[in-house]
Amino acid sequence: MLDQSEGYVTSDGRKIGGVVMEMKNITLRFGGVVAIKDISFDIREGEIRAIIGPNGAGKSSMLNVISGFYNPQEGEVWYRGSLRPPMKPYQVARQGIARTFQNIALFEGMTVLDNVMTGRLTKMNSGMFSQAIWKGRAEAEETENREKAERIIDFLEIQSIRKTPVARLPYGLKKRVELARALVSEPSLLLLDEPMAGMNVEEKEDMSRFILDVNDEFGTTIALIEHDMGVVMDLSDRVVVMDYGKKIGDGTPDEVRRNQDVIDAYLGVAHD
Amino acid sequence: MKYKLGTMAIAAIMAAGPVMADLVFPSLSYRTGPYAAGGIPFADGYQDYFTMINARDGGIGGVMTRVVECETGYNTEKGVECYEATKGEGSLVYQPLSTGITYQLIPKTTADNIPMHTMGYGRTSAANGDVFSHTFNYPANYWNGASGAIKYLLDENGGDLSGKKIALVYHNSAYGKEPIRTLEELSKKHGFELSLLPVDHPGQEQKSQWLQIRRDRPDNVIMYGWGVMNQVAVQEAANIRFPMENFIGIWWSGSENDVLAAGAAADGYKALTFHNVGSDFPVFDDIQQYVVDAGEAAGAGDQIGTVLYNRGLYAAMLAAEAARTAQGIHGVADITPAMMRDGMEALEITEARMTELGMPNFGPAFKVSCENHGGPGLVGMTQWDADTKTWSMISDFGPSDMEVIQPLIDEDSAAYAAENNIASNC
Amino acid sequence: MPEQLIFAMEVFLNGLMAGVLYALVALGFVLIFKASGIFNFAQGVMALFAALTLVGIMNGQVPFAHIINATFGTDLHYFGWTVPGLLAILLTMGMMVLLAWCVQRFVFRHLVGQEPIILFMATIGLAYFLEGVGDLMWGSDIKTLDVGLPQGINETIDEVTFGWFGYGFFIDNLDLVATLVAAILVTGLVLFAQYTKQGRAMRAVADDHQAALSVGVSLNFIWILVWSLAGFVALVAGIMWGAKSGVQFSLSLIALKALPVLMLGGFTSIPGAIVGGLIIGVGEKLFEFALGPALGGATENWFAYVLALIFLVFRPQGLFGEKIIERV
Amino acid sequence: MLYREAGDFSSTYAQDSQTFPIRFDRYRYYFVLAFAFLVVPFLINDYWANAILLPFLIYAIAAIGLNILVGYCGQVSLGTGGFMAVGAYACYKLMTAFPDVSMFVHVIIAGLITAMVGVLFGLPSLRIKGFYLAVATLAAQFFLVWLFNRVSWFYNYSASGQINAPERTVFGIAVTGPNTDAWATYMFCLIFLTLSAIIARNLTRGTVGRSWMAIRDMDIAAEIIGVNPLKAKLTAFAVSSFFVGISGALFFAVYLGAVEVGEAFGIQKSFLVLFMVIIGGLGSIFGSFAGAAFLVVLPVVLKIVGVDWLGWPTDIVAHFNLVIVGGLIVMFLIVEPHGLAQLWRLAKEKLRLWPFPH
Repeated sequence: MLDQSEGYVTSDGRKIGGVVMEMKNITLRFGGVVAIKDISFDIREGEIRAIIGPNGAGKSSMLNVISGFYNPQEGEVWYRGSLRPPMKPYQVARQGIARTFQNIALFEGMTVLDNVMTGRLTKMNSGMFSQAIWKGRAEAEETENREKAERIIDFLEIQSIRKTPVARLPYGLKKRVELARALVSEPSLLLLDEPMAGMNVEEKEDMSRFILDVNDEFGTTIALIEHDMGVVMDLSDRVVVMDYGKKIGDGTPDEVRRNQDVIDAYLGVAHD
Repeated sequence: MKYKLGTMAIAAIMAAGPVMADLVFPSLSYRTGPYAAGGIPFADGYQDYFTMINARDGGIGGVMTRVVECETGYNTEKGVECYEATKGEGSLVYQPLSTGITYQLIPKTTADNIPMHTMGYGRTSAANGDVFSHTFNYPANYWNGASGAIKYLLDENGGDLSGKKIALVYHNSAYGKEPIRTLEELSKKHGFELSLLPVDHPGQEQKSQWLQIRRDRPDNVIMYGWGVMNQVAVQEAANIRFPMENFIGIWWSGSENDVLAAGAAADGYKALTFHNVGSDFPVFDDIQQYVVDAGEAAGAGDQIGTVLYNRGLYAAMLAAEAARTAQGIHGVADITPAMMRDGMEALEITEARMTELGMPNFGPAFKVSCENHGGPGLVGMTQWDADTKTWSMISDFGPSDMEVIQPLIDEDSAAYAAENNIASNC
Repeated sequence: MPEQLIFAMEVFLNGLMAGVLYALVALGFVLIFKASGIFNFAQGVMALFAALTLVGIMNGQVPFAHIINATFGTDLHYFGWTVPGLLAILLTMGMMVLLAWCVQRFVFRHLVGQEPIILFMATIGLAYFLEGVGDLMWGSDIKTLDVGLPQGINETIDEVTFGWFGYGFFIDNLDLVATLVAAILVTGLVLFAQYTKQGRAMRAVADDHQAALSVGVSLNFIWILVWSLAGFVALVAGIMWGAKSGVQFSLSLIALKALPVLMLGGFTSIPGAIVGGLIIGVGEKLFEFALGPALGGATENWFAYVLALIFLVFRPQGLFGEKIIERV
Repeated sequence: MLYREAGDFSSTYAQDSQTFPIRFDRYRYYFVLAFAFLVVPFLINDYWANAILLPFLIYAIAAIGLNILVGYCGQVSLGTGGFMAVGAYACYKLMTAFPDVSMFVHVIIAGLITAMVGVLFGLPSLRIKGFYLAVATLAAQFFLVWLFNRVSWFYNYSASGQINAPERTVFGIAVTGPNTDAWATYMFCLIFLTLSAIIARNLTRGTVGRSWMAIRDMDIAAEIIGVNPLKAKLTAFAVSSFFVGISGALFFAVYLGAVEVGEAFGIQKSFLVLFMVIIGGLGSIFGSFAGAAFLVVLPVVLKIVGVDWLGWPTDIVAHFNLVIVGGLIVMFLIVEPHGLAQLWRLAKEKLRLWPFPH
C-alpha cells in the first residue's frame, strides 16, 4: 500500500498531492438491499482514480454518494479536510464536484453551447433585474463565462457543433459535450460515470486522450467508474475494485491486477 | 345589398360605415356554449318579431328593420367583439343578454351614445336613469323579482311571514348574488329567517345544498339559477320531496328547459315573470302567417310559444315601440341611436297599445321616465303543469316593494356615480 | 346519537354515492392513460357526445338537420320514429367504437412515439372537434334523457333509518343504480382484463409497448379497444349525469370533477380511481357540511383539488401509484 | 436570396448572443416594431382595437408568461386564469385606493403581487411533477376564483361582485374607463407587450433561463450540476405569474373595463392560454405571439367569412369554428408537433438555403 500521508509521485513522474476526498466506512442501503457495505478509500489531489467492478458491484451508487445524490446510512464523507454534512446535490456541485452520467444526461432541448454554459451556472450570480434588462453585471458575466466555455469547447474540439441542438448529435459527441459541461465548471473533483460505455475503439481512444489531457492541462482530480478493465488500467493512477457492494481491492493498476480477489471477481468465481 | 363586415375588417382605414336606410337591431345571441338552451328561443323570438313587422307592417314607421345577429356564446370577450363589429352599422339598441357583457357595455354604450336594454338582467341599479343615462332595465329587475317573490308569499300567508324560513339557492356569480341585499332587507322588515345556499358554476352537483334544505326544512325556497343549475335543482327538489308549490324560481329559472328533465315530479313548480306565457295571443297568428308559413322562421322554428321565445318577442316589441316613440318625438323615420334613447326614455306601454299589437296583457302596463329607467317593477307568477307541459300565469302583474328597493338602487348607483365621476343626467 | 352526527352520516353516504359517479368518469381517463400514455382531455366531451347521440337516436332525430335545412331549405327534424332505450344504447356504442377507430386512424396513428404533452394537445383538438360535431349533429338545445332509470328518494332506506335514528336518510335511487352499474362495470373490466385474450394483450401494452409489440400484440387494435372502452365508460357516465340534468353542454364539464380523483388515485390505477373517487366525494361533501356555512358555501369545487394537492405533497405518486425511485 | 446569413459575422460574444444574430431578422424586427409603434396607432379604430388587437396583445403577454413556466421550465400549469384574476383584482384595488397614481405603476405592482401569489402556489411543484402538477395547479385556479367571489373586500363591497375600471390615466391620457381612444389603449398594451417580450427574451437567454431549461429537460441532472431546483422553479413561477398578472390587470382594466371573476377568469381561461402556448410552440417567445394570434384572430376570421360573406346562421358558424379549430390543432400536430414556432423555424431554414437547397 502507498504512503497515506503526503502524496506520491506516479510512474510517469506526476506529483500527486494530499487527500481531496475521503470516504470512511460508507454503507448505503435501499430498503433491505445493501448497495455499498462499509467501504473506505480516498482520492488525492491531481490523480486519476478509478472505481471498477462487475455489474451490480455498487460503483454507480458509490459515485452517487460522492456527488451527494444519495446520502449513505452509515459512514463519513470528508471533503477538503472537513466532514461533509448531508447536503443537496446542487450544494455539492457548488463545492466544486462535477460529474458526467452513464446514460447521457444532457439537456436535449438546448444547443451544445447552452449545455456547456449550464456548467457555468454555479459561477454566475448576477441578479434577476440585471438579467432582465441585460445590462451591467448580467451582460459582462455572460461574456466572461462565454469565454471560459469557448475555451473548453476548443479544447474538446466541438467548435463546429456549437449551435447544434444536442438531440441531433451522435452518441460519441454527446459524451464529449457532457464532459465539456462538467469540465467548464472548473471542478476540483471531476467524476466520470462510465465515460467510455458504448463507444467503439476509436472513440474510446479519443476519450482516453481527453481524460489524460484534462488531468494534464488543468490538473483536475478525476474519479472515474469504468467497466472496461483494459482502458482503466492504462488511464488511472490508483484503482478501487468493488464487488457486491464490498471493496475487494485498492492500489495501483499493477497491484490490483495481481490481486487474487479481483481476478476471481472478474473471472466469475462463485461466491460462497 | 348585404353590408360585409369582412370588407371593413380588411380595409379598416376606411372604416366609417355607410348610412343605412333601415333600422338596425343587433341581436347578441348565444346559440352555442353552456347556456345555448336558453339563448336559442330568445334569439328566435327577437328575430321573428322583426321579421313579422317587416312583412306585416312594412317595418316601423315605413322604415324596414334589420336584425343583425352576432353569436356571443355567453362569453364576454365575444360580446365585445360583437358590439364593436355591429355598432358601426347604426345599431339602435343593444340587448346583451348576459350580465357580464352588460357590465362591460354600460360605460361603452354611454360613451358611444347608444342605448342598451337589459330586460330582467344586468345591473339592477341601472334603473336609476339619473346615473345610467343609456341603460334601461324596464319593466322589472332582479330586486323587483326578489320582492315579488316575497310579496307573493306574503299574500299566500295572509300577510305575515314572521317566523317563516326561506332559503335562497343561487348561482354563485354576480347574477346570483343580486337579490341577497334585497332579501336581507325584506327579512328584517317581515321577520322571516333567510338562509343562503350558493351553487357554483355550472351546478351539475347540488347534493350538499339540497341535503341541507332537507335537514333545515325551510318553508319556501327561492332560486336564482341559470343553465344546468335549474334542471338539477328542480330534480333534486323533487328527489327530496320538497313541495314544488313552495319552490319559486326567478324568471331565468322558469322556462320549459328547466322543468322538462324532471318530468312529472316538477309539477307545481313556480317561477316569477314579467311577461305573459303561452301562445294564446293574436300576435302568434301573425307570426304563423308572415313568418313561419313564409319559411322565414329563425333558427329551427321549433321554439314558438315557449317562455323564452315569448321573452324575446316581448323584448323586440318593446324595442319596436321605443323606436316608434322616437320617430314620433323627433319627427324622422330613420332614427339614430341617440334618438332611440330618447324614445326609450319616453316609452309608455298601455294595455290598449298591447291589445292593438295583438298582445293583450302580454306584459305589465308601464311608463319610463328620465329618472326611472326601470319601470314600476311589476312582476307576476307562473306555474308549471307537468301533464300539459305548459306554464301558466297564476297571478296578475303586481307591484314590488319599492320602499325597500329604491334606497338600495340609490345607494348602489350613487357609489357608481362617485367612482366614475358621473354627473346628473336628468 | 347527537343530531349533527346523524346528519354527518347521511352526508357521508351521499358523498360515497357522488364519489362513485366521479370515479366512473375518472375510469375513462385511466383506461386510455394506462394503455397509451395519453391524458385524454376529450373524455368529458366524449360523455356529452355519447349522451347526445343516445338521445338523438332514441328520439329519431335527423343528424345534421340544422345544417341540412340551412343549406337546402328543407324542414327536417325527426324521422318520426323512436328507438327503444336498449337498442339505442347498442347503436350509440357502435357509434363510439366508430369514433374510437376514427380517432386512432386519423389522429393517433400519425402521432406514435410523440411526447405526452403533444398527445395531450391532440386530445384538446379532439375535444374542440367533437364538441363542434356533436352540436352540428344534434343541435345545442337541452334534451331530456329517459332510459327508465329510477329517480328520487329511496323509501326503504328512509324508513329503516328513521326507525333507527328518528331521522330518515336521503339516498337517491339514481345514485344507487349508478353505484350498481359502476360496480358491474369495474368488475366487468377487471374480468375482461384478466381472462380474455384481448384483455391480457391490453395489460401487456400497458406494461411495456415495445415488449408487447415484440410478442405480436397489435398496438393499433389495442388502442382502438381502449378508446372504445373509454367511449363506453363515457356513455355510461353520460347516461347517469344526463338522467339528472338533461343532456346539454355542461355535461362535458364533469371531466373537471374527475381530475382531482385522478390526482389522488394515480393516473394508471383502476382501484385508485375508485378509491380516489370515494375519498373526493365524501371529503367535499363533509367539508361543505362542516365548514361550508362558516366559509360562505360553494366550497366543493376547490376543496376536491386542495385535498388532492395536500395529499400529493405527502405522496407524490398518488394513492396506488408505484413509489418513484429517482435514478441517474 | 432574400434571407441569408453568409456575410453576417459576429466578432464579439455579445454580438453572437443577441436576439437576432442574422441581419435580415434584425431588420425585420425593427420594421415590425416601427410599424406597430408608428403606423398602427394612426390607422386603428375601435373595432380593430377592441375586437382583435387588444385581446391579441394581452393574451400574448399571458402566453409569454405561461410559456416561461411551461415551455422553459417544464412546469405545466392550469392556474393561469386564477393568476390573471389576482392581477386584475390587485389592479382594481390599487386603482380605487390610489386614483392619482399613474396606471403604469398600478399594472406593474399588480404584476408583482401576482408574482408573490404565484410563488406561493408554486411551492408544491417541488414535490409534484408532470400532469399531477398540472392538475394540482387547478387547486389555485378554483380557490382563487372562489376567494375573489366570496370576500367582498376585493370588489369594494359592490352589490353584485362585479368590478368596474374607473378612468385612469398615463401622462394625462386616459387608458381605462369608457372615454379612451383606441390608439391610447393599444399603445399602452403594446408597450407592456414589448417590454414583456424583451424581458422574457433576456431572462431566457441568460443564467436564469438556462437553469429553467435544465430543470425542464432533466431535473435530476440539473440538480447535480448545481441548479437549485427550489430557486429555479420558484423564480419561474414568479416571473411567469408576473407577466400573467400584468395581462390580467390589462385584461380587466384596459380591455373589458368590467369583469366578474368566475366568468372572465374561469378555468376556460387557463385552458385557452395553455392552448396558445402549446399551439404556438413551447419554449419560444415568438410561439407565444403566434399562438395568441392563432386563437384570437382565427375565430374572428372564421366568423367574418361564415356569417358576413357566406351568410350562414351564426350558430352553424360557431359550431364549425370549433370543428375547424380542433381539426387544425390536430393537423398542425401531425405535420409539426412542436407548434407554429417550429414551423416558422423550419420555413426559415429552408429559406436560408433557398434557392440552392444543397
